[in-house]
Amino acid sequence: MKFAIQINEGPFTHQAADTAYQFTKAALENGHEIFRVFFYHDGVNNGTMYGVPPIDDRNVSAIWSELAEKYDLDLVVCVAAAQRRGIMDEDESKRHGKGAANIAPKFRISGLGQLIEAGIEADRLLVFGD
Amino acid sequence: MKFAIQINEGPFTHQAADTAYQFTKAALENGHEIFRVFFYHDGVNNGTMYGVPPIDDRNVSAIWSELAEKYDLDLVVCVAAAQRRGIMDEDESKRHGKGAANIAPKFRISGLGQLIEAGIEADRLLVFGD
Amino acid sequence: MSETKKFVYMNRKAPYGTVYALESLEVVLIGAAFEQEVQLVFVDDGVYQLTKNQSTDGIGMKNFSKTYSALGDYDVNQIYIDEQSLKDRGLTMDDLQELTYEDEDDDWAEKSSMKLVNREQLAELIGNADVLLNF
Amino acid sequence: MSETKKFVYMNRKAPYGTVYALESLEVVLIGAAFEQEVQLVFVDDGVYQLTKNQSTDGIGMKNFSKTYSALGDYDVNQIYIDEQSLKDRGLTMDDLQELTYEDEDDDWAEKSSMKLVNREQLAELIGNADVLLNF
Amino acid sequence: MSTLHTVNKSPFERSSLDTCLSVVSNDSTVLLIEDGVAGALQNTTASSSITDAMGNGVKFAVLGEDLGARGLSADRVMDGISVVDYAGFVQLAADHDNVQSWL
Amino acid sequence: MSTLHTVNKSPFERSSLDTCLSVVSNDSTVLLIEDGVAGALQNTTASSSITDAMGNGVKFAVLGEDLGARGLSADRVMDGISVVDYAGFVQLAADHDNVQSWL
Repeated sequence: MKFAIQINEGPFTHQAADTAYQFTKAALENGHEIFRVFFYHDGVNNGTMYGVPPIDDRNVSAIWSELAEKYDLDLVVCVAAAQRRGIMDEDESKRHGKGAANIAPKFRISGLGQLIEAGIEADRLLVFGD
Repeated sequence: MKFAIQINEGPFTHQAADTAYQFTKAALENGHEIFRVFFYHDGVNNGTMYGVPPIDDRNVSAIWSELAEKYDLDLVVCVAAAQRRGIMDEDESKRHGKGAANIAPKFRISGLGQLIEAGIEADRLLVFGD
Repeated sequence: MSETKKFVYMNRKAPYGTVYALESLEVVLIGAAFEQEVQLVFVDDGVYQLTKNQSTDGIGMKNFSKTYSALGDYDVNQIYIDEQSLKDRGLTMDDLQELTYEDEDDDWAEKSSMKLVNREQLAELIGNADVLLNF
Repeated sequence: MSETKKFVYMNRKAPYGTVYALESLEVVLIGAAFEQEVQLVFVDDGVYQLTKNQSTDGIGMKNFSKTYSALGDYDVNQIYIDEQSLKDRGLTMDDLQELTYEDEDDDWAEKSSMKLVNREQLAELIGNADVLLNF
Repeated sequence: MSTLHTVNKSPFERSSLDTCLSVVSNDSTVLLIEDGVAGALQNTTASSSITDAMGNGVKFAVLGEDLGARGLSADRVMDGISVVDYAGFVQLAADHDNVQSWL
Repeated sequence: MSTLHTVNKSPFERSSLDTCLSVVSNDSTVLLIEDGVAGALQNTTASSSITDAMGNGVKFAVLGEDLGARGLSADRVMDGISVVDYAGFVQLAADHDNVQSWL
């Protein structure tokens, strides 16, 4: 079965991103397909590569990057939500004259249409949030 | 009277940072003193300079920077919370080998002791959050 | 895209206290271009999103309440309001702005997009959805 | 620093679902070095922070429940649990870990740091605080 | 000592107003802000518990700027709840001995 | 069509379980996750409304990993609520026609 995942909250403060990660991992390990993971609202903050959590805790951004690497996941960060909150790729960072990109590996920035498309193409869309 | 302010949520998603801003501004305009504004939990995300909100909306980080400039406010971002969430000054950024600092003007990174000190030194501590 | 799906947007949070209402509306507007069936449900504190006379000057935030009245132009005209949620909050339909659309099958007559529903009807709306969007 | 103040930490949220419990505890530990009077209140879902046998392997998050048992060593030994909150949630004090301290005025005898309170006592704790920390 | 209690969440979504009212004393004030202002309106499911607390001498206030943002006019507010602005919020914080935020 | 309803908030703090139970139909399942697992325990103020819904044919499940994290053992869970793991969560999402997240 083909799942799409929407994540509305950032790392650490709410469990949403963790639960979505565990769901996604379990779905993949059980032979399902993940059409796309879409990060919206504060969820875009999962896409920062600047986080340095304590070494005895999980690094939410990093485990998403690793899972994406392993299963070739499509991790999409909403551009409008990301701009409000300061998540940038190379292009956005140059366009707005900011210091550098801070987007984590395997994440990409794109529009809200990617969420609607995920709803259309996937068999089930699941939303994780506060 | 001497107030201290604690902010637990980031910009845009929750009104907490906006309410704290309006309270702080009103306190200053009415002759009170603000000992310190302490950003904790997701509140550290108010300290990013990478945010580019729509031009017809307020820029939460920028209005804090401006208020701090005008009244010489002490805006402190908790270092532990900031590390988890990817807010860095020059020093932190170099120490962790990240691309660049993303902390906004007039914000500084320091420890949780600054919050306790604010509680001790101020006449009233107000907490704004979710 | 192979088929038309029914997208149901569940709006359950008050505006301004959190950003979910605003960013949900942004999804609805983008989603309207995809020619899917779209239904908006306002339940629990979501009913406050549609109140008349919102004025945000005092809180320094952008007032986006006018945007709802443009939904009809985007062919978003199935808008359901939970009756119980209004009642619990001391509100009636008179407290909400009127959302309308022009019916192209009826000589572009202006019609209301809003329908008051009870919990049984709400259950049906959820049950018949292909995609449920929650914020 | 001119005076000793009474810091009351109001813990009202469950652990793991949000980070507030963990980051609150980090404040308590840092704050202990400032030699102020410290009281911890666990009310509403905050009572779940102290449950025994927490095991976070399944959710992939750091288990910080052991840290509470170190509070006594930091001279944090005034810990108040709201009785009504436990009852509403089907819990009793037996479900919570035992937090103790060694009383230096009583030949270092080990004593319980925990006290069950009703809402009247909770009102007093709030009323007598100099600084109320909420997360 | 008297306490200023702030409640920023809708009483129809969260239990924080309930807990607040269970511990508030008669020398204290409850200020409704942000989404909490919804509780100040007449004829809601929260009205009776606020009326009861008023009967016990608890004072109530609501932030006018937050009412206005949500399209709720001041004449819909329950009798006995005073409407204040941000400067009034500051004054309330100064006039009480401490502040409890029911987050 | 049948719906999987997820509730991730404590019924003692938020009204989301209440609203969920007011619209859930008898071919559907309510899955308690994250802080929502607290509602699955025996003898709480939420128990009777869950029992009522069960009587109407609604199925209930709770995520075991979230129970364990909060120190709540599976033998404390109400009769009739099945404990599932993340793979079981995935299976429930696949077995129902759509998913409603009561955020």
